[in-house]
Amino acid sequence: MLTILFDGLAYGMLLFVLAVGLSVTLGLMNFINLAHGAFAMAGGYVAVVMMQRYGLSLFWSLPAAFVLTAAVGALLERTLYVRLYDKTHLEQVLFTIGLTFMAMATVDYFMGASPQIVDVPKALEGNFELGIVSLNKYRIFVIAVCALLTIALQLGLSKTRFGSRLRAAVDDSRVARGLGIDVTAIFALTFAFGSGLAGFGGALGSAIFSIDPQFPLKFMIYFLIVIAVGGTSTITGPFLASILLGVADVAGKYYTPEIGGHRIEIGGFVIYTIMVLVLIFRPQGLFGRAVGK
Amino acid sequence: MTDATATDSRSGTDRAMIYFAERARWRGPEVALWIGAFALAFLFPSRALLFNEVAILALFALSLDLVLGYAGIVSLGHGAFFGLGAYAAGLLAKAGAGAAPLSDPTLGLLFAALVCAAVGYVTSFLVLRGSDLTRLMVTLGVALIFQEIANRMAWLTGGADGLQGVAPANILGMFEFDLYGRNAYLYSLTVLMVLFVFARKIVHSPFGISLRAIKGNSLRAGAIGIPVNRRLNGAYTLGAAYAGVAGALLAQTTAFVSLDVLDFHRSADVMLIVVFGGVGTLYGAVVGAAAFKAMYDVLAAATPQYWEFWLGLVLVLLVLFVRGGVMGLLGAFYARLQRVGGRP
Amino acid sequence: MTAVLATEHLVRRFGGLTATNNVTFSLPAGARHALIGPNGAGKTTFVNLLSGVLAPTSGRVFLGGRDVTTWPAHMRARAGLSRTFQINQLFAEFTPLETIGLALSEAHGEGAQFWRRVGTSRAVVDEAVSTLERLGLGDVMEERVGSLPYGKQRLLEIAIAVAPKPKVLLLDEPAAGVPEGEREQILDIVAALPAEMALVLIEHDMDLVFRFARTISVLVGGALFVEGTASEVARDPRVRQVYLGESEIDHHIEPATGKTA
Amino acid sequence: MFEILTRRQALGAFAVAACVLTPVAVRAEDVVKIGVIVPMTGPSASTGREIEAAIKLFQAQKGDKAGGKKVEVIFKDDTGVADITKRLAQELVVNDHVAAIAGFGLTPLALAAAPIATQAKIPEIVMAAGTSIITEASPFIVRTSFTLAQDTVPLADWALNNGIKKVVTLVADYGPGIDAEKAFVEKIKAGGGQVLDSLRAPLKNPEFAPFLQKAKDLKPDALFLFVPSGQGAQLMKQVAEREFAKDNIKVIATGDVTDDEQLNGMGDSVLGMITSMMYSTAHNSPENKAFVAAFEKANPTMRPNFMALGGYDGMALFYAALEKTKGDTDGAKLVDAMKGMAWMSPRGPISIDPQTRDIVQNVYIRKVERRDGQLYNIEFETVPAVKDPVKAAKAGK
Repeated sequence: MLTILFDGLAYGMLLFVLAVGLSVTLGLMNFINLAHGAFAMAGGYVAVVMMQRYGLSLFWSLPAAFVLTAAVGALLERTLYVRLYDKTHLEQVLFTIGLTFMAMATVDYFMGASPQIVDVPKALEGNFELGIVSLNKYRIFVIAVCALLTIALQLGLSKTRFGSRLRAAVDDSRVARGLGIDVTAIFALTFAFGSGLAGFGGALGSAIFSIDPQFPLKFMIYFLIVIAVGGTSTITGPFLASILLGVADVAGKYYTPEIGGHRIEIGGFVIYTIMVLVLIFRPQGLFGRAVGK
Repeated sequence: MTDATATDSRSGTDRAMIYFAERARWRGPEVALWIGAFALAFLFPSRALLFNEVAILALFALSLDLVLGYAGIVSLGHGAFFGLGAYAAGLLAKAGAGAAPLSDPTLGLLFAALVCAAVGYVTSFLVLRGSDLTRLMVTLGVALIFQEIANRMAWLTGGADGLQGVAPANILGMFEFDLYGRNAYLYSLTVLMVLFVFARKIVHSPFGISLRAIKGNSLRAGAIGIPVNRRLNGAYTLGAAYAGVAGALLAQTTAFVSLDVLDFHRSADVMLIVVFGGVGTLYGAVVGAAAFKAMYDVLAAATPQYWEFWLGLVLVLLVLFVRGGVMGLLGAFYARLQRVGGRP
Repeated sequence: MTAVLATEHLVRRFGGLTATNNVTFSLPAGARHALIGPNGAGKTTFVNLLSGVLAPTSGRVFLGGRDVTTWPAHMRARAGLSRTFQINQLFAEFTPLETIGLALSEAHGEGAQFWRRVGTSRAVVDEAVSTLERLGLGDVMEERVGSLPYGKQRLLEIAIAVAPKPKVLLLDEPAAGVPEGEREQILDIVAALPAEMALVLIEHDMDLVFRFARTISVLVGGALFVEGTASEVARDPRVRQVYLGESEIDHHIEPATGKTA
Repeated sequence: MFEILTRRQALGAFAVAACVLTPVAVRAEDVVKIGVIVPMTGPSASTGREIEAAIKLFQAQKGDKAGGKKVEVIFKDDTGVADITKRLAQELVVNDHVAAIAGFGLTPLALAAAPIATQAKIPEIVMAAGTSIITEASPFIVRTSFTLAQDTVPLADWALNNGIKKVVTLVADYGPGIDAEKAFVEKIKAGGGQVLDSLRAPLKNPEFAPFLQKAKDLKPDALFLFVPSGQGAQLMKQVAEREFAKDNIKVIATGDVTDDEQLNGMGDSVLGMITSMMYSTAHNSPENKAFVAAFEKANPTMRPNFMALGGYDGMALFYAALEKTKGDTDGAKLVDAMKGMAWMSPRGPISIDPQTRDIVQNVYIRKVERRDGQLYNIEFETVPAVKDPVKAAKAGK
């Protein structure tokens, strides 16, 4: 039981690192970036290439995945995304789905369609046995890294000058502009950082779940759920939503009701239903603040 | 009021009457398009199966255009109704075991339309409020739930293995679904045309105009007495029924239903088609579906493994450079032709 | 005589802010009433509560003697309450003819008809055309609304509200943003509205208010501050203080020429 | 049906003359076409690529002549979507006049095409899909891959013989998975074993951890796994994390999980894993050594797996049938020729069961070992000539 909670926590933490960039950019620029998962996939493949082809350790791959995907994110933001901000949500959706398709086919071309998986570093193999609970070392690592990142993010947002500007811009970008805050630059930086985090998460996750060209589509739905439930006005919301989703997903698979003589896994069903209900009754998210008008 | 203004007003009314009639008039290219579509069955009999898919896709896209292009509801889960319609028609045909009355294709269409309309009506309440993003996720969520249900109800739907034994009877009791697919195409095309004409009638009706008004400005629409929610309920229900018929056509003409009918890619593809063709134009759905399938056919033949890349590129370029999709381009071209023609 | 429009202890809060504070108000048929107040007095919120765009936190709204507090905007519109918006709320992709035709078909209860082409009823088209011509929009009725000059759009904003012949018409700064030369036209149109139609004008322009209104309410901080005939309000020292103290009157005679919208 | 067709053709006679049908009809005298429909894009893309590579290899080795005819292969990508499979099958029949359709990466795809085979009376050679019922969907279906039950039952026997009494099963929740679960559970129960729980993971699922934890908590002697080959790497990663060996739980699986093509990417954690399957790249026979060498030479980045074998043997079967009918492409005759056909494949001796048209083949129990720096499924037990147990049980009733 505790092991399940622990697994769910690790899964949820990872989901948060993967999704937080999307949540912030959505809140900041009201921009729907369905290609966010492609950045996560890119990070995953960076890890795969570095570890499988060049034999480097995961510890090197993680920062590399962050830097590379952040760079790609910055480049795309400046060249392509910037033209999309004044377009409708529909156009943004189509554009980013288009980008996702391109990314998937490109990865397929260079890396092949089969799922890739990387080895956990030797130091992190195996489990800690704590009485009845056995905790996987790599998952502990994942939780620790993600927790550190979350704390760093939270501090960065609340304590730094950039953070306060970012918060102001998320609250009301028009007013922020009026106050002389360079929202465009803040957005570019945030976008790059968010993409980098997704890449980092992808690399971190590549040792738990496999990475394949279908990854962006598979995870897009999870990202959207995180945002739907967590809202976009804070990072605490998506954080709690990710943990909730991680635990619910894992628990939903562990506790399977028996329907018609078969154990039937209804985790997905429950999660999607919760998402729809939250969206209907609390469109700003379960943990989001109600934004006046 | 003086007599003079009364006379003016009358001539103004005449002008206005002509104006309204002109807006809804059938134009030459439209008629040509439909005649051409039927002629295709005889000109290229070897491609009838592909044409059949185009016709079904066009109807599916048409259903989304009603929801997205007219009522302004952004849906990333419209495939839910397509799939529901496919299963409804498929199960009915299966129950009839290939014999009328239950396996009658027309009855199957009606049944699928009714089921989808009912479910569409109920779910329409979920998309009344909220931003584009909320609607997008709600529709996506509903579609995912549908897929989960179909997957879990394997005893009814066949689960991941697909629904076996779908055996529609002959069309109108006369025409068999032949191996060449020509009857299937003519059947699907006829259904598409009938429903298209009906949709065209609707968009030029007070109801249709009020939908566009809601899409344009729902605040003002409410202020002039348009019951916004009820109209959206209606439009979504109608779109659901149309999508259901499209799904039913697929189930009947392929005699098979797989879980794939509920897959996310159906919803994404159809949205892409509508935007590619031109939102809120009706014909955009037809043109978009044809262009999409043609593109797929050419690209998949050239680079079977990586055609997705080119599809993505087309999407990206479309959003960046083309407003209003293919119909927008055609409209601009047509307008230029007229200007050039009218200049001397 | 019963009021065509009335409120009882109407309250609306946004979070900690009380935008409408316990307003009890009543409007007789054929009224020519102005609602004035300094910026942020809650005038627009009040109009939104009357027209059903917002729901009140507490209190009630009556239309023609019926309690319409829970009614959505479209039902109030059908019951004879019409309004214009401070910022134009138009259908940019429509033509004025379509716009008014739509408003009329809804007013006639034909809006849900999907089997009939729009513009087949000569009576409705005739009514739409004469409304447009009366408001000086006859020459542009087949043009795209979004491409019309601002003054014409402002006229259309009024035309939509007037076309269904409402019992009560709320005009939210009808002349806002209209160039000086075209303001007279709007005033004339307002002046020519049928006498039995009850009008509420929300305005900053004191000149306009005193030319038009027979009665005036002053809203301050969301609450009714002063009510009375135009001359009573004009003489009321408290009103002068509110306005002069914040130099609102001077300030607000100006922006008519500015481009607020 | 033919009446309608002729009437319509008469109506559009001028149109038909203009289309490409006529030249094809002329050439059809000396060319035999076979349409291969496989997913080459989407989640099951690797299936299609293995089959394509194997078929190309077969033609490169054996030439393109059989029964005095030139054999032309047409590849089509159905992206793993059933209605596209069906349309492609139909077009291949109608436009290309293929003598047989083949391929089919997944069960629903094979089933979608079945009515076409029946209607057109041409063989449908199933090269990959593994649910038992497929061959029953049409009398024209012949299978050269395997059925899940076929692979599973020998493994259950092995488990019973090796002191495994209590098991938990975890399979992907779709046709083949349910087949595997059923076959394994029935065999274990019949052998006096105990099934503690049968878990089914959704086919689309990025996380196995909770199922594995559940299985671990039940403390069985062994955990039986089946997932389609694409998910094997991910599953095994998470299996390794749970450290079943510490609790003395054996992890056994069908060979899909340790798919040869992906085995190397799974790392040392799968070493020693016991699986059962009808083919391993490491199968020790001269036929297989030659096959693997040629395959890897032609496709340097790939390793042939059971999918490739399904494609390779499917072509071998088609060639042999054509030889037997002396070039007659009548579908019924081809299927008749295929029934009872037996030959030596790189996977070992195989034959087509004349009653069920399903494949009869050896199933091997294998263990993952490292050889020459690479991971392989090394066979250590052979169960000869296994028929599909599901259909065998039906026939027995």
